[in-house]
Amino acid sequence: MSTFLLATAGLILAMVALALLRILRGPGDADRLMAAQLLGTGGIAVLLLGGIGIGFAAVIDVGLTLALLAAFAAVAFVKAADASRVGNAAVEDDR
Amino acid sequence: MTMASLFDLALAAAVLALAWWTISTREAFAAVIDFVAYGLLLALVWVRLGAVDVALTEAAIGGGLTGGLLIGAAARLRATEAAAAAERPGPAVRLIAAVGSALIAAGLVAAVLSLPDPAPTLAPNAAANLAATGVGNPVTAVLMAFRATDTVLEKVVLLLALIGVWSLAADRFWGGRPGPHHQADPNGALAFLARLLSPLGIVIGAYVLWVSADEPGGAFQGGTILAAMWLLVMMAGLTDAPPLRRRWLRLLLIAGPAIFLAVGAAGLWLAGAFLAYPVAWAKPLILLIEVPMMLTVAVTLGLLLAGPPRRLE
Amino acid sequence: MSGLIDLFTIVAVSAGAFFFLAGTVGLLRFPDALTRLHALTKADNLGLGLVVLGLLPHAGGLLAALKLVAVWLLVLLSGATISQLIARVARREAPPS
Amino acid sequence: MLGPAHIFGVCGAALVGFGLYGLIASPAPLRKLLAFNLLGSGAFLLFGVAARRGAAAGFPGDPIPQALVITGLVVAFSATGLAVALLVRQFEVSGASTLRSDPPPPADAEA
Repeated sequence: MSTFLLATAGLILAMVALALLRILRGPGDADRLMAAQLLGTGGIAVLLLGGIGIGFAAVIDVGLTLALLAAFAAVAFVKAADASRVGNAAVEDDR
Repeated sequence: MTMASLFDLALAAAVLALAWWTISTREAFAAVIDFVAYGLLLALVWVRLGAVDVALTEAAIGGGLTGGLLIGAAARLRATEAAAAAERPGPAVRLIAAVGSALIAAGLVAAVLSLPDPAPTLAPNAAANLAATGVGNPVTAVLMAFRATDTVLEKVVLLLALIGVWSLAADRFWGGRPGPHHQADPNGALAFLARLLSPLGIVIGAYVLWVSADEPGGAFQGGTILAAMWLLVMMAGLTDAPPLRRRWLRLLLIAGPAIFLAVGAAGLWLAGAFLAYPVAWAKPLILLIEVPMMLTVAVTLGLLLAGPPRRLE
Repeated sequence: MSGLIDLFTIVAVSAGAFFFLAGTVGLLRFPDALTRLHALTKADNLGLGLVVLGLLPHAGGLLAALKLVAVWLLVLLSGATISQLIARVARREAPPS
Repeated sequence: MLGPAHIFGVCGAALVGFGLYGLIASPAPLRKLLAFNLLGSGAFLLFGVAARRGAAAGFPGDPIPQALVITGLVVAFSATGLAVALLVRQFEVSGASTLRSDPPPPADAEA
């Protein structure tokens, strides 16, 4: 089972790394933010698969931390992308 | 070649690719996103190296707070990037830099591959003295007991960095509020996320501190999560950064190191050495240090990211 | 019995990996930002969800299993909100005609 | 035997090389800061490899270098925070984001 979990982890890692090509191609900030978001989710999946695959149940706590901090980083990215386009750090959150 | 080795090779390749993209990407904004992705994968590497405590710290710092810190700067400096790129060193300098860096890396590779076998280790000593600390996680025991001096000094460094950041404020803003005042729709998506996520984050932060006695975790990691939640609530416009002259704020900032130092000084006459704990009291004392430390870390990190004061009330 | 559990894990985790594959393909191939965002959310919600589901029997206890589910719920919550914020950035960059 | 200690040891050494190159070759201080963080994480990885090889007494790694790395990460983050504040302040004061000692007057700056 450990072999299967590690193999799947490697597979997801490879696919997520491929998605990172999106960051390089752009064209807009939205695409870069999406790639970061996919990486956060995929990274957690790889972490859980790889950690539980080798018997470290403690990685679940790392997964919790990553989920929270990835959300924080993503919000900071969106805010920064807004700010740098509009040229004002405090952007109105229009809906 | 086992599946584990194949996975490690793939992981190392991904880490190196991200590191290279971080350096070579043209736009700083994209480079910062690359760097955050890199931090995420590095957390995975630490798990593979059997260091879940470090993985937790890397996930909190590399994956989250550093990204939040750098992306703000990248956004502010965006307009100057074209001018900065024009100052790129010529091909000759870059070639010399590449050759020199490659030589140093090659030297390190040679050093890593020729490490003595069996490797020197202090793990048996740590295991033998673990019982005296009352905690079950050896990394927590090292941080809070065996090498507690490092941990005190680390917190002082954190505080000094914050003072350094504050000292960059314009004179008229001294003691004012840091960062921009974020205005967001109080009924919008971001406010919704901040309202729902931050209480959960506080619970998880406290949990990460609590389990650190026997499992990977710690006051710093817990404090990082709390800081991220505080900043999230600020970015959602639900609360404003406090003016830096507030007494309670200053008190919180020094509470952690002050209590740590007080307990350390008490060790001089209770146990015969600075930062020594009487064996029966080791675990309660470590908790007494860690709980205020987590709050101090949270406030310090949050203000470090918020930056120098830039407005009065 | 353990064979059955392993089969369950293999099926669920493979299905999760498939959704990550779908998300990546969509991110690389779809023509505009909003459709790419649509593809991404599938990887977020279903990919990680199925991986977590498959790992539940191997987490080693009820508390660990609950924490695994909590990881997924946190990602669901933040993913849904952040997708909306990203969509707003996309609209600002390329306003719908 | 190709264990994680070997693979990530080489990886850490290469990261130090990458970071060093980026530190020299990038003109913008923000990029230098990123490169410096790469360099630091490479050095931390080398510590982690030493810790992994010191696995004994039932621990997956030697806890002393692991604790040192945690302390190192905190200090590296403090330094990064201070550096970012300095960078932003320099930009606010001079309008430039590079370290040239003879900044051209704003009128002559490249568009």
